[in-house]
Amino acid sequence: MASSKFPLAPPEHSRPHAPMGEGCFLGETERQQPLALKEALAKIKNWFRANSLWVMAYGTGCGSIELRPLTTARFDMERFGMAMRPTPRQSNVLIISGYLSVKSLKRVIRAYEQMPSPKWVVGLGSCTINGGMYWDSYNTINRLDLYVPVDLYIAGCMPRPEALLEGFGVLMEKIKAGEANGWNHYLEQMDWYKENQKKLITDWDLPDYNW
Amino acid sequence: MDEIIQRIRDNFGVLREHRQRDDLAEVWIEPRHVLPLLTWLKEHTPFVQLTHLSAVDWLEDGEFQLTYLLTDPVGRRSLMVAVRISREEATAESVHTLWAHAVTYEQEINEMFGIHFPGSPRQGVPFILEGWDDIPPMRRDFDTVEYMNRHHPSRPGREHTDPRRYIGQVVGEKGYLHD
Amino acid sequence: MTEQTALERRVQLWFGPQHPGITGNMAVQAWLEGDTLTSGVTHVGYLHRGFEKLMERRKFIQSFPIVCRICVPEPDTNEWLLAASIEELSGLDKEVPEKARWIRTLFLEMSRLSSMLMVLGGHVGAMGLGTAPNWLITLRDYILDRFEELTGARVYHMYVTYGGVRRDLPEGFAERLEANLQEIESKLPLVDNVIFDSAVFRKRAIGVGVVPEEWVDELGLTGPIVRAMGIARDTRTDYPYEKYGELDIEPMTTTGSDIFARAWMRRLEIAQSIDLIRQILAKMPTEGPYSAKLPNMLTWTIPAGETYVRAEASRGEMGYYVVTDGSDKIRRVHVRGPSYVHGVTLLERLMPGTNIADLSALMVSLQVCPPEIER
Amino acid sequence: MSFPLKLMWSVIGILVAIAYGLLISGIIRKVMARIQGRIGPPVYQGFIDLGKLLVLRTATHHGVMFYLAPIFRAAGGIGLYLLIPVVVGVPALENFSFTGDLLLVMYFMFFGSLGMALGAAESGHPHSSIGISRGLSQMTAFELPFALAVVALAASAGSFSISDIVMAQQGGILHWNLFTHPLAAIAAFLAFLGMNMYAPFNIVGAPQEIPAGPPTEFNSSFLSLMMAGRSIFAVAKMVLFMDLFLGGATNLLEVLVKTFLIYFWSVFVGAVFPRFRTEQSIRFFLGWPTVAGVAAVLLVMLNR
Repeated sequence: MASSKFPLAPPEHSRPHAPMGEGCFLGETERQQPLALKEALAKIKNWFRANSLWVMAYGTGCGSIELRPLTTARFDMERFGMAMRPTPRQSNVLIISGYLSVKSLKRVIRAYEQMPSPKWVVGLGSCTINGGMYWDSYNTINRLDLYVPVDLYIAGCMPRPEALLEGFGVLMEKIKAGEANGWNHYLEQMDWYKENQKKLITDWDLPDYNW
Repeated sequence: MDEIIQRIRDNFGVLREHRQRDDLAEVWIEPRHVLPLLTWLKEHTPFVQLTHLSAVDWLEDGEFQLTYLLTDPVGRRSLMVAVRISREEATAESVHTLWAHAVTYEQEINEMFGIHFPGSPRQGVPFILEGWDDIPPMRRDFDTVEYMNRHHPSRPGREHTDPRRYIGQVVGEKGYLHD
Repeated sequence: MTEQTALERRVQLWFGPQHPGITGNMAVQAWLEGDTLTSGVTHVGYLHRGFEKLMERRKFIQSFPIVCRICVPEPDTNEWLLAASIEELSGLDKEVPEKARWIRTLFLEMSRLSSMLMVLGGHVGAMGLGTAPNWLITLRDYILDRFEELTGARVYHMYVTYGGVRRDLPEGFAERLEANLQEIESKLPLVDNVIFDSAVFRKRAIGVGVVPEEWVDELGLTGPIVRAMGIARDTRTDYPYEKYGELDIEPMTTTGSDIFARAWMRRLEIAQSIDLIRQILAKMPTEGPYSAKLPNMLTWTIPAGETYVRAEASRGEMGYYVVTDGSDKIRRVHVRGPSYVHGVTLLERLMPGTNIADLSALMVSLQVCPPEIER
Repeated sequence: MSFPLKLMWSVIGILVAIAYGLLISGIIRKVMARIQGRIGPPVYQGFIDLGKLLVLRTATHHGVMFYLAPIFRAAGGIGLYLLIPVVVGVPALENFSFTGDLLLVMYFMFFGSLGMALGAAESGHPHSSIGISRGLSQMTAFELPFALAVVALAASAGSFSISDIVMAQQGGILHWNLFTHPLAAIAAFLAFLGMNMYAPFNIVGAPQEIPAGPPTEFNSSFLSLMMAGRSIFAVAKMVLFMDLFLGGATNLLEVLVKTFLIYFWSVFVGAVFPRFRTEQSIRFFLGWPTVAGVAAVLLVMLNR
């Protein structure tokens, strides 16, 4: 089953990190500050980030159906400061709501790279974890985390709105604790992710990184 | 219904026919009769709507079957016109001049089965797949599991429960799923 | 201005694949001149899962979880169509008990109601009013509650099986459903007030997106689009399936064939649906089996044959063309969704001359559901 | 009051206005949510959003004008605010009001949007360009009834100074221009609906047509500056309308109450209407509001 072409476990973080998930330092010089001050600042920043999640929902069929009750009167996610943004430039959370076909994956990578960091990816449904009931389909990917770093999976088919709310609560906690570091991983292991992406998408016509 | 089929039999020749329901019949005809028959049905009989067009791959016989489902919306009945074409040539006449939406059906069949419809406007234009480099996926000899293993690796630890393992075992008390 | 400069003045604009105004995950590539679309092409394939291929390698019973994913807002029509076509080919359809047929009819009508509540909100949602969709989606959620009680799932129910349904109606289900219907009915006047009495909605919807009558036969249009032209065509009355033949049902029609006519059509059908559910609850037998005796599903084979079964979804006529070859798997299934025509050929035909602001309202009123285009 | 002292008060005023603008936008979201049957975000959500945008790590830009656009936007708002007396008679809150300030105010209302247009156009996103062309054409349309209403008020007060217009309305609620010049008030308050970009006139950022509109490409700190500029712009507009039609204010509490009422006029309209098309919106403003404005001017001329 496991073809040798794919390193199945993503490599671990390799660079030193600022405290509280403030990010890795790629070419930037680290500012000389006392550690305690850095941590305090990072805590404040993370609180702001966690309490104002702007969501870009890549609604692939199934998932968007439960996102609509989530945004409207009955479950209302706006009370937690979450809002839907239509453009990747202004969003922090990318919701992949279900299976991705190869054609969609290309668009998702593009949208993901256009988002300003820190950014987080939430995979909804069993199909993002392991293909779900489409495990043997020729057109849907089985593992989302080979192509974009996923910070949180919410299992189910489809996960109920309550599960989604609970999941976002967990994501907020992770952000506050500085543990949601997928975007750092993507920057560090860019070569690994790009290799996987290019292996799958045969007609690759994107720039290497979409600013 | 019988009268229409009788007239098709007289004018075009029917290889095989089958009455599925009171309001649904199916006739198999020769490939050269497809366009004349469909034109005649559309222009001179109440079967004016093309409800769908689909293909079936009969790999054992080396043939594709194209099924045109025509509907008479006033008389509330349907007629399936089926035609077998050779799998090697895989070419059929386009009916997009009769029904505009046949273009989409023919585009999809072209992509999914590799059947060519000369003259249809969007032949060869990708409809669903993007960057596809294998044989058309809806053909029976395309193995989706093998393709999946090549392109979409699974997470380690996944278990497959093949129903074949349970065949022969008694499910429920009397062998029924619902007791 | 010469032709060349006219072409140069056109702006190419992509709606989608992820765009709040597009109904689902598809893309419309449009060319604009000023605010008017000169032409457009529909692009699908973002949701392709290869259902038809997957069903060719699954047993009959294993196909149920697959088919209900074909149309997300209204999955139940697909379940029923698969069950009905396989029953017809295997001869099992004569053994389906009376009560199962009534439950199936109730189930189908509830799913139509929930789907139409959502799309009615979409009509004004596409024009920038968030209030009515918020109310209507909440009303839809009450129906989902009943689905959950009946089947255990909110969205994908997998409730219909060969030979009947999976479970009996729970105790007191009819009363709770009736309470939900009353709740919906009490809110509908408010919704009417916001949608149909609104001068802005009337101004934007009347006379926009008119589908000419000649296209009905040319393109094989079905469902609310045809009924909004004043032609009474409804699969439920034309080809009565399950217990629709025993219900007091008339196809609803409106005239005008524009966005307003189609929105008003949905409003009338919501009322009709509520009425039908009440009729079903009144006429349904309380006793009796809810499923026929089934053979062992793991070894079940059915004779070779071909059939086409149709049902009325909230978008139009949905049909399954099923071919079997005597084995324990489906040889070929072709899902004929109404959006296949409405979302590609009809939409592309309607686009030239449409204002860019009306595109999303137009797509909602055609009720384009991308997953059933590409499956 | 000396100039430095006055400057200091004005800077404080600007900061307070930004905070008030953010707060009022939070209240609006809450009220909208309640109408829709939701709970809605906390009222201080605007501050969190602003703070979050400031602490994002990356910001993508597309050129010089892209940098300048939020600055223009904020400058338009601040300039507008600095020219309008918040409380007439209290020097600390009079800002830099002077004789003839109303003309400059009219100019500044355009300024921010024009700068925004230049910047958004450089981002190169088609939604931005379409949004700009929609916004500018709608602005041209609603400026007409608004300008006519202002002319009517100025003619009746005999001055282009906002302070003078406020002074002319003193002496009880019935002396307010809202009641003495009802036609001008109708024209201006209908134009106000257009200025605030709530439904049915939210054609610029129409989410279902051109999502996010002109700011489509703006992100992190650019967007935060834009948000701040927008909130001060909103406050300045509310204060202007209070001065022009509701008889100004004598203390800050009165300012709060009156501006709140003015703003919520557009929110309640926005909660229950779908959106116009661009040409329908323009036609609306050039219709009855303009007629009312012309009639108001004529009435004032006849009464002199």
